[in-house]
Amino acid sequence: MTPTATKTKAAPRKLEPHQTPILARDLLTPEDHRELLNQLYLARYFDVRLIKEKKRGRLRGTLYSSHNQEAVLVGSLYGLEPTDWISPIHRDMPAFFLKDAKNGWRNPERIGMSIEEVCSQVWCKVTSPGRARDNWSHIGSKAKRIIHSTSMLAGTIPVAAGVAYANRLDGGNDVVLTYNGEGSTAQGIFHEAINFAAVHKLPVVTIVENNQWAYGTPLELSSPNKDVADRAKGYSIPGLVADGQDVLDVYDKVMQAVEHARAGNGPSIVECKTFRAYGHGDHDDDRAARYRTKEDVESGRSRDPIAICKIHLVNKGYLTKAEAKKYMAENKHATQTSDEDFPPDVVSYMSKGIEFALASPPPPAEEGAMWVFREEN
Amino acid sequence: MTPTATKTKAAPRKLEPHQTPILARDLLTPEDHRELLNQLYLARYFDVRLIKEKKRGRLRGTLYSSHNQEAVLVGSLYGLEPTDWISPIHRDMPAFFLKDAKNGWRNPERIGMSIEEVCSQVWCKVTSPGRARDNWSHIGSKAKRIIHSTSMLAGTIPVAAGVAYANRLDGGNDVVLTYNGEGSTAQGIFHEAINFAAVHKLPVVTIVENNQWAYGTPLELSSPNKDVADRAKGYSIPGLVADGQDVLDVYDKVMQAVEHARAGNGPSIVECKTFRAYGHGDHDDDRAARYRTKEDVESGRSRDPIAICKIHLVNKGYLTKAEAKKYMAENKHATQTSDEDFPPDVVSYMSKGIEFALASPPPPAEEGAMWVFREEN
Amino acid sequence: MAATLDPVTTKTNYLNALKSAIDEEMGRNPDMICLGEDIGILGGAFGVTEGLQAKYGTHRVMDMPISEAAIVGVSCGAALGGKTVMAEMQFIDFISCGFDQIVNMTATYHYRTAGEVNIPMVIRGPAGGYGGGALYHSQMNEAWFANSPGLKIVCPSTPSDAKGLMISALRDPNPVLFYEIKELYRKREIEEELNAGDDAIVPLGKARIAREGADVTLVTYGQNVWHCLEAADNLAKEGYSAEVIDIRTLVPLDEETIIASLQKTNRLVVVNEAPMTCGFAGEILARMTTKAFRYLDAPPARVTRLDTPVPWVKPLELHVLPSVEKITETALQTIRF
Amino acid sequence: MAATLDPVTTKTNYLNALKSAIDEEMGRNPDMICLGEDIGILGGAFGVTEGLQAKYGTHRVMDMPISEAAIVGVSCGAALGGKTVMAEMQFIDFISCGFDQIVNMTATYHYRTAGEVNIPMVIRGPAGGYGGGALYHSQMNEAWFANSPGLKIVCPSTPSDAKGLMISALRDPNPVLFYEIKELYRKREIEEELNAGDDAIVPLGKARIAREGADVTLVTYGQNVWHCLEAADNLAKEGYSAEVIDIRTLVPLDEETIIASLQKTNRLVVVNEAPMTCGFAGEILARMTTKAFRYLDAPPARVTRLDTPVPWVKPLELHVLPSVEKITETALQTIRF
Ligand SMILES: Cc1ncc(C[n+]2csc(CCOP(=O)(O)OP(=O)(O)O)c2C)c(N)n1
Ligand SMILES: Cc1ncc(C[n+]2csc(CCOP(=O)(O)OP(=O)(O)O)c2C)c(N)n1
Ligand SMILES: [Mg+2]
Ligand SMILES: [Mg+2]
Repeated sequence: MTPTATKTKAAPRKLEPHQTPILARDLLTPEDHRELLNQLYLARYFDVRLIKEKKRGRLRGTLYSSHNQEAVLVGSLYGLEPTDWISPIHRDMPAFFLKDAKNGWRNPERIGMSIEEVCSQVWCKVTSPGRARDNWSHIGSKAKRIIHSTSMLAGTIPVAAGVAYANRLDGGNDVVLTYNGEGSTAQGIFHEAINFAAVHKLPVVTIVENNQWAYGTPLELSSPNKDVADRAKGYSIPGLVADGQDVLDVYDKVMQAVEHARAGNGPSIVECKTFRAYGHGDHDDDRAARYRTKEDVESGRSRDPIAICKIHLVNKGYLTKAEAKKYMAENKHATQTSDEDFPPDVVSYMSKGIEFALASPPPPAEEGAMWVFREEN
Repeated sequence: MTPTATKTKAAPRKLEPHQTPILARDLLTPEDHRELLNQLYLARYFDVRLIKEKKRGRLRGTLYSSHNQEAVLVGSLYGLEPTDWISPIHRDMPAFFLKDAKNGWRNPERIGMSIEEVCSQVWCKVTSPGRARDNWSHIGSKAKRIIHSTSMLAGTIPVAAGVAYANRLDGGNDVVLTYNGEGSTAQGIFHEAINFAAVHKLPVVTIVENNQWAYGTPLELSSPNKDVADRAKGYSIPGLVADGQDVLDVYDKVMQAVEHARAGNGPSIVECKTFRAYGHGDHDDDRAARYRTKEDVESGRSRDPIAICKIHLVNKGYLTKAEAKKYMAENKHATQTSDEDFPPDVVSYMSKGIEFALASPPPPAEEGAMWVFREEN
Repeated sequence: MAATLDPVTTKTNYLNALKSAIDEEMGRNPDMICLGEDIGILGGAFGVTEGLQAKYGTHRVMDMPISEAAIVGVSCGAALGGKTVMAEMQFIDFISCGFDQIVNMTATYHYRTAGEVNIPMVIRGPAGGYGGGALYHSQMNEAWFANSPGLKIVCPSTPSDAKGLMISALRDPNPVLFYEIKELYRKREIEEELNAGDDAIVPLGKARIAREGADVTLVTYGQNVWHCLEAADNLAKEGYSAEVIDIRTLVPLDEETIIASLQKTNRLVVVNEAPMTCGFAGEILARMTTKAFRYLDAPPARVTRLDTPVPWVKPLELHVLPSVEKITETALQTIRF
Repeated sequence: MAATLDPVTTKTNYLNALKSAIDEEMGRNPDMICLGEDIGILGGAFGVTEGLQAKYGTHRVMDMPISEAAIVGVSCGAALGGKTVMAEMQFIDFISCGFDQIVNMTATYHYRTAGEVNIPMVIRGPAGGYGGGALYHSQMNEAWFANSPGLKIVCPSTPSDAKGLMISALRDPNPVLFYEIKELYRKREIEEELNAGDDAIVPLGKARIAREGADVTLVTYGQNVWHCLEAADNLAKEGYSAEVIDIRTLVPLDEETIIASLQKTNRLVVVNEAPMTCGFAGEILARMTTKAFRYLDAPPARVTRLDTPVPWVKPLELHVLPSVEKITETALQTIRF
């Protein structure tokens, strides 16, 4: 089940929502389909493993689980060119290693982070790409084309636009994909950045992960729109709505936006409707019951992206029913899963990352005073 | 020609753009129509008089002329209740004394500033409502329900929303009308404030004075939309477009938005399409030629709001052709006008304001150190 | 509002002290409202407003969109409209996103209007380092606002001060920035019995002598008060007695109390965890040098964060922040000068 | 770029000095771009970028929407993408609207990435009072940024420094805030002949002794340099010689030059026009007190803006800002202590 390094490239098409004669998914091979499922397992395993490690007291900081939202990351990343940029935020940790994973999870040449790097960050080790100076998702890599975020929500979108602008000046047309929660679309900088990108038709695609809640605040208290994608109308740019539980629908919609962007037609917003499985962060798991009923949570979680992906694969004949039942990670609370619920290479991939991290040293205290300024050019 | 204190109140109607069975203007009396023309003269005279005073070196600071944009102010203010709030910015100086002017320009009871107060501010006198502590349009009055702006564009919109929110808590439904240039709609705070107002259906109406230019920057470099009113679509609120040169069209559209707001249906944006007659400020009058061709400026100025108002009045039979020719303020550069181009009571109104200001003392130097904190409650 | 009850005494922690102040003021003042992210249904990220929405309604305790600038601007407008407003920043670090509305709109309102308008408003939020919060959940950024005229600034270090100063802040007619030390929120060791009613009030602008001493004056606030007290213990072991002054209010600053102490000790060490350059430690040092120069027998010193952000992992964080050791050492050098 | 030509000599004013630095760097560095409001077609509110768009194209000199936060964030992103960016704030006062992107995104980028990324970017804009600009067109808000690690801060007072420091800033691998004194832009009295090419370079972090003296050291920058020089004339009439130090770069600060002066004069007066509390004057005072205490024979003093905004009309403005008279008087008091 090791992924192959084949590169699927969809033919460029204009963005015509709901009317596209063929869907992006139609150009995916059976291997691609199976790889999408694998990547869902990978994202899920990363998350459940960290949840367990955290519960055992082995990790510092707050864990913002992406459980139940994996299809947004996998589906949006799968169609990117290796040289495209991404800008993940707090709930997007798997994006760091899923970027360009199509070219081989363990391929050192791929333009994405290794699991060793990501685990080093989570475990506060000096081998983290940021040498563990800022926490959790606040890593990035210029070389790997991943923008480093601050905590300030929506704050990386103007940076994404700047990267796109610089790239255009250099004659490139790399796409920059940014992630954003639905609650964070209320930030002023969201507006300023997308307005600027729209004025200059920059290839910036903003994924809005609409998981219905911003911490303890429901959608209707942060946005006046039923579809957050409608924010796009304020900038005369496309606003697409994807089923965030369906990796293929995410893939289709994001590919529309990406091709639109790459063709020089400018930015768009892709809202992926999903649901946050747990509390805002692990510190909020218990308190979340105050503001979300059990029923709401159950119904929100009922459409597991792994299960939905399997249905697609079985329907298409890319997976037998027996194969589909082999690794049953879906529809389970993180703590209910065991390693047997995941393909062995998924487990070993992550485990190697953790092993590496555990074996790495923490950064020395003196580094606290370093790198305030670059000394020479 | 002294205006009477009669109060015209249109029947509340729901906002149904383009389908309203009757227009707000249909409820205006002949006197109202003539008063609208008078107020256009008033706004124009204020501006040309200051332009002349400034050229003679009698004024400090920058003059942001509202020449050619008067219909936006007059038309939007005319339908407000006296207790409604407004929030004028740099190009809206006449709004300070036009507020509730329907109830008598010189009526001390009306809820708007006197011309004496406004002139005192322009001439840096202690009799200014802000004792000349901040410049030009940065005055306001809690008592007169005029929000005090800073220089930071779009910065008063959240304040307007807060005033509306407080008023709602007190059981009121006062409308808050804010003014904003088209260029300033790019500010983050514009987005945050309107988003908030939309979520809570607050009675905040934002007039966008689209005069095609933000200082030296044309519309297409600040906004991706042809109609700036389309920004409203991002908040699922009405976005109306008015002919900013036609005081009656502005009145109609703003009244739609105001009644929509007062009825509890929330905020809207009214774009008034107009054209900035001169440079951004008087310091920019010459330089503006660098970025705007003579032809563009001539065509932009060709639809003088006074002339258009007169056509309406003549067509409706509220003004004879002879009367219409009596005071020919329209289609003239400020410096080409003379007092004879304006009704005598308009000239005397402003002149009294200036006299008062000239006779007033400047604030004493020690006031510079005062009012940093309120000492007691 | 349920205060944490100690099984034996009735001691309250710092967080519940704040909560009780806000609750009591909400009860006393029908024109008071609270705005912030997740402060309603959830009761706040740390629970400072827990239970208040149920008690006072969704209109008086409102969950705001993630829009710090609008939170401030709307609060300012509501204050203009007659309300007293408590605006929460989920972490004080995010105040940077509402910066303009604070320093240019709110802080100057009274000044600009020559006294016509005043803005009774408290902007409060969890602040400070030592908790592994990293760059954006550890800041003490009060100096930005100390350099912005028109804002009072408060930072309590004990539950009773937290309650007493919060009441004063909520009754003050001016905008007040209230820095809550999140590492003290639930610290058991510092729980106290609180006064009730107006007896609980602590006025703004009055420092507190946290410990009396004769050999050196340690001036500080917030979390560092506890570090200075520990340092004072260390100094006592060396035979020196340190006076520890908790200024509690930064703006306006109680200079008299510090000067009076310097008359006695003739030695000054200022401690705070913000970056050194243009931080408030430097301000205290500057004021005392200009106003109490003749009392100083040794160069005054400051112990501050290095001029760096706050890094994530503990050893790095402690490397850049003031510590009991650094304070002790600096105080010894100052005493032995 | 057409420098203003004096009929006889070839003196250049402060504004044209800046313009020539930016122009030369744009010519030298094909990866340099300029972003700001109205900087292209118009050439900037004050004309600092006049002619640059015609010369380098709309893509390298771009008119931005009225979005200060995006101007900073996009500039930061372009720098991440390999560009050197000059970002203009139309007035430095509006920097408050882009605050978070400066202090949390840009300033910390190098630190957060443990050195992987550096952001070569100059944020510049017209600053300072004395021109009747009122609250929002008169600010000196550099202290906010001095308290935000990761930013260099520059403020020249002469045309040659304006040019020389701007070149250095544009070649520096770090974000630099560049405070231009708008009242000096076209001041004829201070025009100078400028050096060409690399001879024009003035390094960051080096103070300039604007006038030598032995009785008191006046440390200052920006517009106040000229006030201090006038005050020095006044002092000379009283028989005292004042040394005037123009620090030019605030971060990093050239402490050595100030300390060396204090060794000679033993008297310190710091002057700057920002609000007193947590302003940079206090920082200089604090550093010198801690590091050069033994050289100080009198309490060091500072002359700053009162802790107020800058009011509009002249008498009020002068009431709150430092003046030649206030500086002279304070210096005399310090000398005669
Ligand atoms: C500017 C800013 N304000 C507040 C916060 C605190 N905060 C962190 S995550 C969060 C909720 C985000 O909600 P959403 O954007 O919907 O993303 P989700 O967590 O649901 O994925 C909040 C309020 C922050 N990080 N930044
Ligand atoms: C936040 C902010 N940025 C920049 C400016 C400088 N400025 C003043 S007016 C102006 C242009 C405004 O254009 P627009 O909003 O279209 O209004 P108009 O002047 O055309 O009426 C600019 C850039 C400012 N006052 N505030
Ligand atoms: Mg969410
Ligand atoms: Mg305009």
